[in-house]
Amino acid sequence: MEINNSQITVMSVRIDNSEGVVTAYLQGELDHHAAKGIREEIDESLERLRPSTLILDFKNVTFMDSSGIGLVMGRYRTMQLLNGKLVVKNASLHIKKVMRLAGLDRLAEFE
Amino acid sequence: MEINNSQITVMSVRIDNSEGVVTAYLQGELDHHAAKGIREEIDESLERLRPSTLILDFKNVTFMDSSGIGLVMGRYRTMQLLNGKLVVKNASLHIKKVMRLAGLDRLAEFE
Amino acid sequence: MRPVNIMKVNFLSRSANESFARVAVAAFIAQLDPTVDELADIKTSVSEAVTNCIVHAYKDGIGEIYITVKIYENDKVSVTVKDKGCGIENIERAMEPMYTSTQGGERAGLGFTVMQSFTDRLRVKSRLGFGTTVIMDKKLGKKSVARGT
Amino acid sequence: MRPVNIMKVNFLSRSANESFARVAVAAFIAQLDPTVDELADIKTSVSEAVTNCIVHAYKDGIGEIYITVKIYENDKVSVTVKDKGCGIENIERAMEPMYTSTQGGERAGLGFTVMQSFTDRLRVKSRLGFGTTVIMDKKLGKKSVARGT
Ligand SMILES: Nc1ncnc2c1ncn2[C@@H]1O[C@H](COP(=O)(O)OP(=O)(O)O)[C@@H](O)[C@H]1O
Ligand SMILES: Nc1ncnc2c1ncn2[C@@H]1O[C@H](COP(=O)(O)OP(=O)(O)O)[C@@H](O)[C@H]1O
Repeated sequence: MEINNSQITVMSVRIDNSEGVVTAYLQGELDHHAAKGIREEIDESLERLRPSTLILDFKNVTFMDSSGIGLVMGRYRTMQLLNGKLVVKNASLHIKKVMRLAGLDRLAEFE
Repeated sequence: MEINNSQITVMSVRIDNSEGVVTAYLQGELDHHAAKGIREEIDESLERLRPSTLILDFKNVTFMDSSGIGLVMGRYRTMQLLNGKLVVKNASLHIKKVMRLAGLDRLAEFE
Repeated sequence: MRPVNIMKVNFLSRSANESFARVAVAAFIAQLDPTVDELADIKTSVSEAVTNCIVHAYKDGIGEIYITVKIYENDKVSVTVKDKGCGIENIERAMEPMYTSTQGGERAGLGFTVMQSFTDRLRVKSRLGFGTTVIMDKKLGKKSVARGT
Repeated sequence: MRPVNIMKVNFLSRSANESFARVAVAAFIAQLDPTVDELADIKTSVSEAVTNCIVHAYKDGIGEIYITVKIYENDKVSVTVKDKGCGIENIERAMEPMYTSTQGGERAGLGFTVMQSFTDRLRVKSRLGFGTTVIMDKKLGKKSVARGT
């Protein structure tokens, strides 16, 4: 294994909105510490924009534990209330493995 | 600061020889643990090839403490015995800072 | 069997320390040259156990979390995560997938499920009012030995 | 002043643990958002202190090394590296630049010089036959607070 240096990445999210589709680009390590802030940012957008689709883009998520499952599940429920759908995009193999434990692959669309 | 993941890089050295010039391309984190193996590999080449110039290339050295000073000093002495010279190449600012503490900037040529 | 290398770390139950805990354990077992997958499995399991100490064991305050990592000759790693928090009343129920004692729906109740799936063996000991100890064992696949002095 | 966050780690004096020690300390202070330079200074100083425990304090065997990292409100970091090894007879002489008790010329005698140059304050306590404690303080320049629960 090739590894280099000491590290913590601060989690962040960038939110994009176009024609009823909200995309949340997540970045960093998604754990319990990080989840709260991310959740609040996403929920604030969902309330304001009431999109028909929420895309959670995991491309730049380098770590996720079951706190991330809570995040996805909660957003799935909100999207159901809005009669919309949830799409999970660009999840790494490791993150898919965690999501599969929760059966998230049966709830959200994966891209 | 932007940092990502947990890590240790195993130190390694690749040795190149052409027309009396031996170049040792160091890679990884140069501490006491790593220095011994690296030292032995370089010394074996110096004994065999008796070059007029030894170039220590630090381009891929991501960390160095005073064990690295010992390494450079020792090789400087060997090259003096061989009536040759020592060149230190591509040292990062941090590594130069460590070397300067030992006055290595007055012994070796820096490139 | 005696471990060939041991590391113990303890720190306060602040959520900012979750990532520290993962990195510390990963950096210690890096000497076994684990695969990226093995490292991710262990980091995730450690993250679950440590988060449980913060969210459940010490839910009403700040306490200490104790981690011990042991490396054995045959590339077996054992990680113990201990707290002196509230303890678990019913361990069996706590370990059921999707069970969580937390309100509000943001905990998935899958911490123990992750630990169980991503390691070879999970043991949980707890005493109400005294704390909880979680022991996770995992054998790494690749051959290598802890080197050094 | 009370620290806002504390981490303690101990491990065996095997040279394979040198890099682990650096990474663990760096990962813990990462919550202060240090600059790359500050992180390099601290990692180098920790590496010197830990190497001294391995090379000098426990030169004839394997012992335990204890590190404590404290983070204070004003972004001050204090790192203590302790061993129960042979101790230092003459601390003043030991701290002189280029002084080393090791034969063979592969130790530069600059460990303490590095610690002194790369931190704001260095204190060394030692008792012959009982061990040595090195305390290094460094104030990080950028404003930030340890966040979290
Ligand atoms: N260290 C602990 N101290 C006290 N209770 C715990 C601890 N770890 C787990 N528990 C209990 O077990 C339950 C299940 O834990 P877990 O599977 O990790 O799910 P979650 O953390 O999402 O609730 C928790 O909701 C909590 O009631
Ligand atoms: N933890 C320790 N235990 C015992 N002796 C020590 C310890 N740290 C340093 N020393 C003594 O102080 C001397 C100088 O240390 P240092 O400046 O780090 O240089 P070096 O490690 O290159 O010898 C060492 O050679 C050793 O005799």
